[in-house]
Amino acid sequence: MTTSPRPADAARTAITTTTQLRAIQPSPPVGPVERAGLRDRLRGLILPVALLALIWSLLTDWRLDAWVFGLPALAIAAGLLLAMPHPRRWRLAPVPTLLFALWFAVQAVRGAVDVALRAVAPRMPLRPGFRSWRTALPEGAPRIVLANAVTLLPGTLSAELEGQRLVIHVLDAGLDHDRALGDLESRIAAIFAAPLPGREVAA
Amino acid sequence: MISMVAMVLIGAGALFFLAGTIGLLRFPDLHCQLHALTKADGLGLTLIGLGAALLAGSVGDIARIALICAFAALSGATCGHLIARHARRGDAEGRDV
Amino acid sequence: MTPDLIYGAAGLAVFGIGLWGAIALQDRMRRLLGLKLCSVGAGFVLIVGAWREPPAAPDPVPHALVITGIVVMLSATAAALALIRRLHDLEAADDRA
Amino acid sequence: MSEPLFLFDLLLALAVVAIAAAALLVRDAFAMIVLFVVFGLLSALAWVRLAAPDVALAEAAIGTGLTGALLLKTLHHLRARGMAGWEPGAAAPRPVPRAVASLNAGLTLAVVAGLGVAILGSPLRVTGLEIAVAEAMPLSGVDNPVTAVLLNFRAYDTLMEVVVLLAAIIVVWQVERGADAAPAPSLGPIWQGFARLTLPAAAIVGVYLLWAGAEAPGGAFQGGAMLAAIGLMLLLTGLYRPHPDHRATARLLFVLGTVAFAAVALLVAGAGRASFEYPQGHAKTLILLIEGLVTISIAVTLTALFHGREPAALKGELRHDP
Repeated sequence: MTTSPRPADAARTAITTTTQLRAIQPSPPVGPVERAGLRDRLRGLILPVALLALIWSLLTDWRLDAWVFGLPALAIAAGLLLAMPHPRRWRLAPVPTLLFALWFAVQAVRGAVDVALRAVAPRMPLRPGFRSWRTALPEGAPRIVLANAVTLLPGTLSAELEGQRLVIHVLDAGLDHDRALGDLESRIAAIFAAPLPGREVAA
Repeated sequence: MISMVAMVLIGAGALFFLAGTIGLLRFPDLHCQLHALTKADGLGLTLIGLGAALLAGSVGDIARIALICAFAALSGATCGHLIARHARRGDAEGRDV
Repeated sequence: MTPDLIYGAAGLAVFGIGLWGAIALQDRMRRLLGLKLCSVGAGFVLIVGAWREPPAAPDPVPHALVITGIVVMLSATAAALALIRRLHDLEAADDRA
Repeated sequence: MSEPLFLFDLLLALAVVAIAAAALLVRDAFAMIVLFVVFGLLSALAWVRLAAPDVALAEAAIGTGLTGALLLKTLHHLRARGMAGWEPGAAAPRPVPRAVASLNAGLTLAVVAGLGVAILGSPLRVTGLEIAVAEAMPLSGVDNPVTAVLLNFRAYDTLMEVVVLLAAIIVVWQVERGADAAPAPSLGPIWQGFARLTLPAAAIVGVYLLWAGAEAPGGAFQGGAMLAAIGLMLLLTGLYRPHPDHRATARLLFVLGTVAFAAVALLVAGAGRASFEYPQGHAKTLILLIEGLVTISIAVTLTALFHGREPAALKGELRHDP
């Protein structure tokens, strides 16, 4: 944060600090790993480390002598994964994931074309504004995927994710974004096989 | 033939970069500019990556290009979110005072 | 006009701009940035000196020298920035006293 | 006009010069740093054009990325303590006497003119040392000429370079002491998801750059810079907090590369050769060993340079602050 707390801005500084404190609260605590959870976490490492090993092999053209450096690299990566606060593990459903990837590719192209046309149109049709969306997706990876996907969808940009509330900046406030967001949400729920209880839209 | 397709893809990617830059210059506020940067430039890079992958000689090169595009898209979305979040919070604080 | 002439002139200009900034500007960080520009300008001249007409490979020795220069410049920049921060803290303390 | 890339070269060179001037002249300090980063990246692009990809990588990662991070950190430090002249829209600096200003400009012009004459007077595109390097390449143990020069033919330079880095961290730790009390900014759940995916992959890419340096652009400095970027992220997000107890380990890691480098030189010299005349057949092993340890040192030292303050306990130590 690059705000400048001059003496005159004491009030502003106080507000900054409280915002930070409030923001720090919900983040998961970073502490020593409990013994019972350790085995579970190590098991959770298998898939990411296998994926990273695949990346290493692709980068080095499957050369065996490269593993002299590949093993330390994997050790560093595994250490980083262990050091980070660990979220809940999710099982991905393969067919919905593939469908989502295809649908999302089309949507991302549509989003880019949309914003490009707005940029070059002489009248520049913009009616920017913020909207709030209460997501029914569970915490963790599904919400992160939702926020990042929203950014690449036509006309929407995620600006805040706090608990269930997702604040979205839209290029055209006159359009109906609720249907697109609901569609996106149910597609993401299908990927993570997460139940989606009745959702409501916040003001 | 393949090189023709690759050239078309790279040219289209460059056009999206151009449109993104025009958006960056013309759009009225920071949030709208972020729309232009995250979406148009992201697709521009992906198209250029596709074109380069068609011209690439080996599987390793294609994998490298795919990795670059995937991480660029991910970091584009994340950076867009972080900047929008920071700017929005700054605005909110300004209004409170 | 060949690339080496164009970029050689650019490197010389960057060096000149940096030198002027280092001696004529008053702000400490800007002076430091001027010195950094000098080092990049010198890097341009060395790399231009190492360049050969495309089929021929460039001379690797100046390249190694420039890499060394970049790391040394970063070390100097880090030390200078630490001094700037410290100087500023001491000045702020003087002002309060 | 025969060059197909003539227009590209001209535009890029003009952009580099214009942005360099703009970075020094722009009023806002944050804009200055952003322009400097753009300048560094465009310079790296020009160096790729001039067939120097190793240098371009080093400039982009170290000369621009890490330097930019250091500048931003310092700006944050100065602004957080309310330094006059660093606020956006601050008053113009005191005016300089016209004689001094013209003297400065004249001096600069004279130096640049002298250098220009010297450069134009020297023959361009003559054969330098590349023939000698190419002839010695089979003996060097690696296939990338730049790495061969850095770690074999002119290894003295590189040893001294690592020592300079060591000197820099000694200076910074001496100048700034005390625990950094600034709270880590909270970047939210999106950032955490990003870090989980990106930081391990960055570790893989960093070590890959080190390994690739033997035959393609890359090497200890580029790989070390990539790993240092992970260190910066860990520091910025508070995932790693420096503690006074970590100082011994940190010091050990700072000197690891220098010690390994010097030890190899001494051992080789002890066997009756010149200091960096690696024995036949072992050159590649020795170079990779040195590079690996030097990379660790570079990564840790660069991270510590970014953090700045020595994580020292303040009690019982001399402090000049009131």
